[in-house]
Amino acid sequence: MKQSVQNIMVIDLDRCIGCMACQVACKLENEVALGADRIRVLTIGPTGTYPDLQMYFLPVMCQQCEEPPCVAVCPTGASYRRTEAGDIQIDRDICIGCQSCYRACPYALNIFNNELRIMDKCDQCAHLQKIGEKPACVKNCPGRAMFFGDANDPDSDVSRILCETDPAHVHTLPDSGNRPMTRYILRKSDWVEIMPQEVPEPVNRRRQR
Amino acid sequence: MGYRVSYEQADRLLQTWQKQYRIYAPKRFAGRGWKPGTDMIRYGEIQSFRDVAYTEQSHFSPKDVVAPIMQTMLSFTADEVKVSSIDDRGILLLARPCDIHGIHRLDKIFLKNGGQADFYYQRYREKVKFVMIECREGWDHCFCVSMGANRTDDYSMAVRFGPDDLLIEVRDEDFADSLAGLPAVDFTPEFVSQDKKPVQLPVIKNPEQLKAAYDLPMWAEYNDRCISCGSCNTVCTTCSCFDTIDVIFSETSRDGERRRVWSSCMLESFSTMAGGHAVRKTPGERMRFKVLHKVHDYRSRFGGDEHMCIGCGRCDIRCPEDISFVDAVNRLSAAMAGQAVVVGTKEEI
Amino acid sequence: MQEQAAKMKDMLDPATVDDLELVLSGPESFAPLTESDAGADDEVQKINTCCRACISNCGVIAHVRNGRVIKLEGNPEDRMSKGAMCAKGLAGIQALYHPNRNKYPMQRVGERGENKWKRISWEEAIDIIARKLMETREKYGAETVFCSTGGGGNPEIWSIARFCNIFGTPNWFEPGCAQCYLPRVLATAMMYGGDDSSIADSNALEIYFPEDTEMQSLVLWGTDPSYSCTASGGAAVVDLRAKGVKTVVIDPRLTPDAAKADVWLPVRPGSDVALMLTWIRYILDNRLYDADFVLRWTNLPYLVNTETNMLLRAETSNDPASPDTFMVLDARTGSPRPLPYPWDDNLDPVLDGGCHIDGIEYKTGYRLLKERVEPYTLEKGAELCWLEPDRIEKGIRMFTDNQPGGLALGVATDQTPNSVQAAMAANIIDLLMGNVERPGALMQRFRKSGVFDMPNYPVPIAAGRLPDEQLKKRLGGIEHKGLHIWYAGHATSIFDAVLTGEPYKPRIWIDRSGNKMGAIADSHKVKRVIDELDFIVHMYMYPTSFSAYADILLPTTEWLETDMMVETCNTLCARQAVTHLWETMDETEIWSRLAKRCGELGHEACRLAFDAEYMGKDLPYWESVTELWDHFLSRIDLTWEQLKQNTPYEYMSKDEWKTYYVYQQTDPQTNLPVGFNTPSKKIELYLESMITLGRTGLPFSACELEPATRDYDPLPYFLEPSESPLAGSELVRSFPLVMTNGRVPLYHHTTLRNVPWMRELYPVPELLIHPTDAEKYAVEHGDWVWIESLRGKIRALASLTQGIMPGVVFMERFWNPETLDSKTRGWQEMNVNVLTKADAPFNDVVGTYTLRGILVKVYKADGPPEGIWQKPEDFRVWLPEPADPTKEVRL
Amino acid sequence: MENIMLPSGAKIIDIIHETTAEYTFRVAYDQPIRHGQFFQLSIPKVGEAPISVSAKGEGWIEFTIRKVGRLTEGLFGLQPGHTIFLRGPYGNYFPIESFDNKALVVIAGGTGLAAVRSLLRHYADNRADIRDVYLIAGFKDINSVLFTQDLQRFRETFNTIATLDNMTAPGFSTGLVTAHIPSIPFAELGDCNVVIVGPPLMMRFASEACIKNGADPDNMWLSFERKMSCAVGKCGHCKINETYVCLEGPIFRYTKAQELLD
Repeated sequence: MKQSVQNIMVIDLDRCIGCMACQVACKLENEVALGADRIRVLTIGPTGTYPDLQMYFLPVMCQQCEEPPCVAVCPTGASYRRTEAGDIQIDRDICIGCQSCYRACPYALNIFNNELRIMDKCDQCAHLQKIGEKPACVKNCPGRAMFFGDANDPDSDVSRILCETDPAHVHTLPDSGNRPMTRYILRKSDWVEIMPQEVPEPVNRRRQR
Repeated sequence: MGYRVSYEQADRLLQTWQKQYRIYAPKRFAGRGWKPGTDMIRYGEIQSFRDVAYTEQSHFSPKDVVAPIMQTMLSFTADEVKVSSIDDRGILLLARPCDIHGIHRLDKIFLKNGGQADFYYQRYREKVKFVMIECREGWDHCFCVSMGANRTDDYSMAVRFGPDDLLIEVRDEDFADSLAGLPAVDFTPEFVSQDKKPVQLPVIKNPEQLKAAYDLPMWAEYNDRCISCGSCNTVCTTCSCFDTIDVIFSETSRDGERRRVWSSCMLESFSTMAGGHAVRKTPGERMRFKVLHKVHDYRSRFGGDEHMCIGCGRCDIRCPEDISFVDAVNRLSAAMAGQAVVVGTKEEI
Repeated sequence: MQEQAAKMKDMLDPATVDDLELVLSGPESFAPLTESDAGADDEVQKINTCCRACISNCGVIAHVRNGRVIKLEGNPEDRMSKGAMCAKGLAGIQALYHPNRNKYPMQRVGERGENKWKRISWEEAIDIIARKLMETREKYGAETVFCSTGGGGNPEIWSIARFCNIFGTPNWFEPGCAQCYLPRVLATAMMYGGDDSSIADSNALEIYFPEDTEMQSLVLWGTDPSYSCTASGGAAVVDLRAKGVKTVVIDPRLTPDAAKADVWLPVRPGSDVALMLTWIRYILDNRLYDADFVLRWTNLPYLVNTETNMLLRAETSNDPASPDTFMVLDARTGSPRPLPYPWDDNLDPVLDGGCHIDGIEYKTGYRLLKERVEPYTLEKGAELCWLEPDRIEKGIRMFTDNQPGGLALGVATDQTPNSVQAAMAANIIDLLMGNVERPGALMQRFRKSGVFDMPNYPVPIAAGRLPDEQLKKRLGGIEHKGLHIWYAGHATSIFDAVLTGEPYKPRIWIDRSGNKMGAIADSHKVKRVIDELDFIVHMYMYPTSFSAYADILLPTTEWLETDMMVETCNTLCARQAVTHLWETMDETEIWSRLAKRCGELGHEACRLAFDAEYMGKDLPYWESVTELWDHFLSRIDLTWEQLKQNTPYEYMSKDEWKTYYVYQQTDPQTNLPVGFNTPSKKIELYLESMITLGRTGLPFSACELEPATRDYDPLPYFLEPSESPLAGSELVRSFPLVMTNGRVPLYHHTTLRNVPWMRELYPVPELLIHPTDAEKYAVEHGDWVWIESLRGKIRALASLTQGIMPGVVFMERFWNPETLDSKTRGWQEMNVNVLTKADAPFNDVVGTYTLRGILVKVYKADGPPEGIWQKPEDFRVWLPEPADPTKEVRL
Repeated sequence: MENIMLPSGAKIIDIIHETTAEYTFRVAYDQPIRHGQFFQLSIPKVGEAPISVSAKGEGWIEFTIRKVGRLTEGLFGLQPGHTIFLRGPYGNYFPIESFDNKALVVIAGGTGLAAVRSLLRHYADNRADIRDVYLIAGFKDINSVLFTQDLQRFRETFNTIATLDNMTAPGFSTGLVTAHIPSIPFAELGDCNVVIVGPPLMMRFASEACIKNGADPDNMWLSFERKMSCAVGKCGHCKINETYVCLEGPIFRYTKAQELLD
């Protein structure tokens, strides 16, 4: 039986060089306003003690959860799962910008669009999917670290890379029952548990610590 | 006068009516539910009576037909400002009795309060004719009888949906002609006559009692449970609050709009002023504000018997944290019954 | 054209609300809204072009609708960037439509530095400049006019050199040059004669073909491709790592490439050459080098006269196709013997040896090198470089155990007076391993299209047009003769001449590109120079701190408005104008117009520069850039129009182009291997030609020059930074931290600080400081701090991180366009070059001053500098204008 | 059908920088308004908000605005000659008929002074209409002092105490407004009216202090500030119990205000 489509992102963190081009490509493609980002590149680390250090970069965007808290709380039904793609979308015509989804998201990855006064988030460039293109961040990624496709299709890019990768090296953001769908591959460094309360930092500035 | 009408015949009527009306009814939106794999039923324009989701209560009320979730008030281009306009056609609104009552409650606010009618509501409302969806049983969670919202005669037509055909009662001359010639039957709609779980309404007769209601410890219990998402307000037929916002279409756009969008008194930002001061800071305070508005303040302001709440019970079903408005009202009533004795004022039910 | 007063202030006024004027000029009553006729979307054209947000030239597809660029995306056909763009390139639209671009030629009104302007026509502007040039030439000599260029934003570097040569001034400079790339170009040209290994300068082309490279290891020394050339080199290194190529990163900062490296060697800024000499000693001691290659293809077996430091020649050749014949010590006979090029199987040359001939001691180049590196044991290297011996050894072994490989040297070592020696030493490391022209090596001579005279810069510079007597007046040109490879003057010498009048006083400064207040060391000194000058011209896309002090501003084109040829691997690409705004002009054309006007005003050489017959291969000046590109492209039977239509254009197949072992090819004239492009046709690890260069200026100078005070050293030596943190330094007591600087992936040189998308991501420079140092100087994460050197002080936001060497602080170079109209002109708040050192010691060969490895102190500040912007919303006023029509301005 | 939400344009005549964060906008307007009323003021594409009238004159009114929030940020980018949009006036007003010829005590905190400035200017212009005015105007510090010229005039015309919360400066007292309420001779003022405007806590403590000192709660008036989207009783934001501040307020008799429970 053919499985339904479940579009997801897989990000190979060993290939991510923290260049933030995905953030800018996303802004250009989706007209995301200043001060807001649908995708953010976090710097994880350096951890360890000089000079034995680890550091990697973690692009975070809507994790397209299987049990999406943003959908569960949306007071107008504007947040919804697209059955045909398995992703979470926001219907701009009925979003009232109340930010309930922002508060519900364990990673605070829904953002407020200050111009339209409604919520906004990564929609995996649904408009580009329609014309057969990948999301802008995936398409542009200089490190070729980002993969997008149908997790239920064994021939998709994402299925292939997940298949090739030792499951011990495949991670997700912390799951508090929301079941995030984005997969992160990290082979060389230790996956430092990213606590939900650390991800939301709404400051865009990259800062090493 | 009643008619038995097949769905095919009904849809031909629909097509006729569509020349003059846009026809709204609860529709099923597959996969759009709040939980994975569930559907949502909300109001939308229908093209066939088969589109009407009549076997369940709609998750949203019909209020967004007359007070849309988002509507443009003014539109601004680089050098022009214009008032928005809406479709000329009338509106046929298929609604259950409680919801028709609910729209009457909205009328109070939008058309009467402050002595002036609101243009943006009125332009929809004056086009509306109701087609009452007969509601004989209600659901386990609703309490329209307690709120006096179980019966209405404000409708142009009433309809009983069956699996194969519809029974239609016509009360409005305008629609009589189109039905004439169809098989006549004896049909008058029935109404819910008893709530499965009746609701006790609180007695608050004076400022002292109101103060006592405010000071009840029960409100603080909601601080931990309520997540201030505002969903109870948005599914409510009678919640009418809105924000006025100005938007531009993109950061570098010269075009924009002044919009009216639903607001919710349960949101933290509802009473927050520029500068950050909020009047009601906790979920408990906001719950108290909402509950008292629904079962006290509204009646105090407009007089008469009717409370704002129409007993549709949607808020209880919707709450993602399973907070029950009905429980809150019952607890308030019980506490006030106790309080009434304590403060020694006249008791009245 | 009517004069119209325009104040820079008006252009920069940070109105709080976008479009307020337009909104508020609207009608005061309301009409009912009618259905808006949105209309069908106009067709979107997709045009292939090339980026120039940095120097990488990545392929771009520009989406253009109604003449307006609406989207940029990477061109997957690009051989190096493969469809990706970096943040800087993607910001191109915000740069192009920046509301504060220079739109029209402007003339200063009021006092210099007051930043008040009036609009003038191009004719007027060119006329004013040309008259001033002619007047100054008449009174003081052409050499008192100096020009400067830079790599910041859409550089068109060589038009300036051509103009100077024709006008007759030997004095132009680049803030980079001796401080950026030239040391590497020079050393590699002299030692090898092929391309250097700079990834950021689009060389090291081997790395772009991970599918078939044999590379096993890559050393990234003072370079971080993921920051400096993200979409091309950065991505290529990602591919190599994924393939299993081992990487060693030498950098005091834990850059992304350092974090992902197999070995990270955080080196003390300014001590790189000590570490390189340590590597060389280790490689020699442990015989890790490619002995056969070193013997047969380098000049290390050749005997050197220890008194003259010159090689011992058996025969001097007069035929350019044949090299001189050098002497080696033959092991079989134990005597010096001539080694005919390329080799004599009858001889067994000794690598490490010496002998006396006629009482003069001769040693092999190898022995001299060995003696030179003798002090640099692992322990000594560790002590000088603030590393652990084990860690150094691990780094060396990671490279030597995984061969073939390559050492990519970055800009870091170019920024200290030890610059040329670093390039020489780095080359020695790689060449000792035999990493040249073999598969997996970075130093290569892959084929070229042949359309360019200068790599990637098609403008013919007409070097021969500068009269010898003028060339001899080149400031700094005697002491630092390496500069002649780029026909350039020495910035500090020019500035000192302005300030002292010795040997003569330069009076006019014409600058193109960037913000010289942010790009040249010791910014306060630059300001003192400005105050002495008669006339200043700035041509750039935006007003900068520098333009505030200018007399004439000329608006130049952004890369999306520019036509230029680019060679990328085996393709030629067109950077083509996809739109044109206001009265901006391509620089290639500006200089031509300036020369023309000077000719009209009586400058004979300028007049003749338009005479095709007279100019010959130097080409006459052009009316349009198309003329010029057509000329060059005709070499491969293409026109500019054809290239634009077919970009990228594959001029030969990849296999044909990727030519390994060029030196082994047979020279049809001699039937011998062509060898390397050096005087000896061998790799010259003992760089005798340094001595010749220092004494004569040859082969780079057009005529023989007086010798420099001291000979240049043919072998690399370590020079401890003059502001040393090592024991015994007095200065370190008051300035205890070593400062270095470098890149973040959002800015190139002094560009893009006015682009909202970049600034919201990195609004102010952060000072990376190790927590132990932070504690010592009472600084917390997120504090505003002062950083002070002997030359000045600036502020930055402290960022505590383990990822910086203790005792070292790092800061990105920065300036603040938002305070351009304040007293600081934007360059005094957070500009690292307020701190850096422009005076001696210089690198002897090329005159490099000290940008990295200066001493500073850090202490807490009360807050940020006044008027700077930090919040994303602050940058709203710099968002593109919503509907600027694209105008084809007839000039 | 009348569109009661429709604003009309009004030209900015002058902008006075009261402090770095508070500007006064003088706007052309020639319809009658009463002291204490407010307008819905807007800039298209930026937003709309209720702002009280801080002064009125021949052909103009003034609004004094603090730079907080999206709309007011927008207002601060304006210049004289620009148009802003108004609808109103809305709300009730001070019952000056019942103030006339009696003593009046005005206690204002911070920007609250803007809401009573028009009333105070009225009595400064018509000094004979009022028996006596006692004004206590409190500011955070010297940098937040508003209406310097008016304040000088009030000092000359009324019994005025201008006080800074936590700072000494020439011509100013120090301390919160409540600290100065005991100096008002309520006992001698007879049938006096008290007007209190300012932040919620300040109003509460000042009211209590006045009552303690002998003010009659029935003759005390407070001006409320609430979030509003419509100002005509539709949007619901300013509702307190059955009362709508936009309709029945913003000025409430103290005894009524006491019953309003948020």
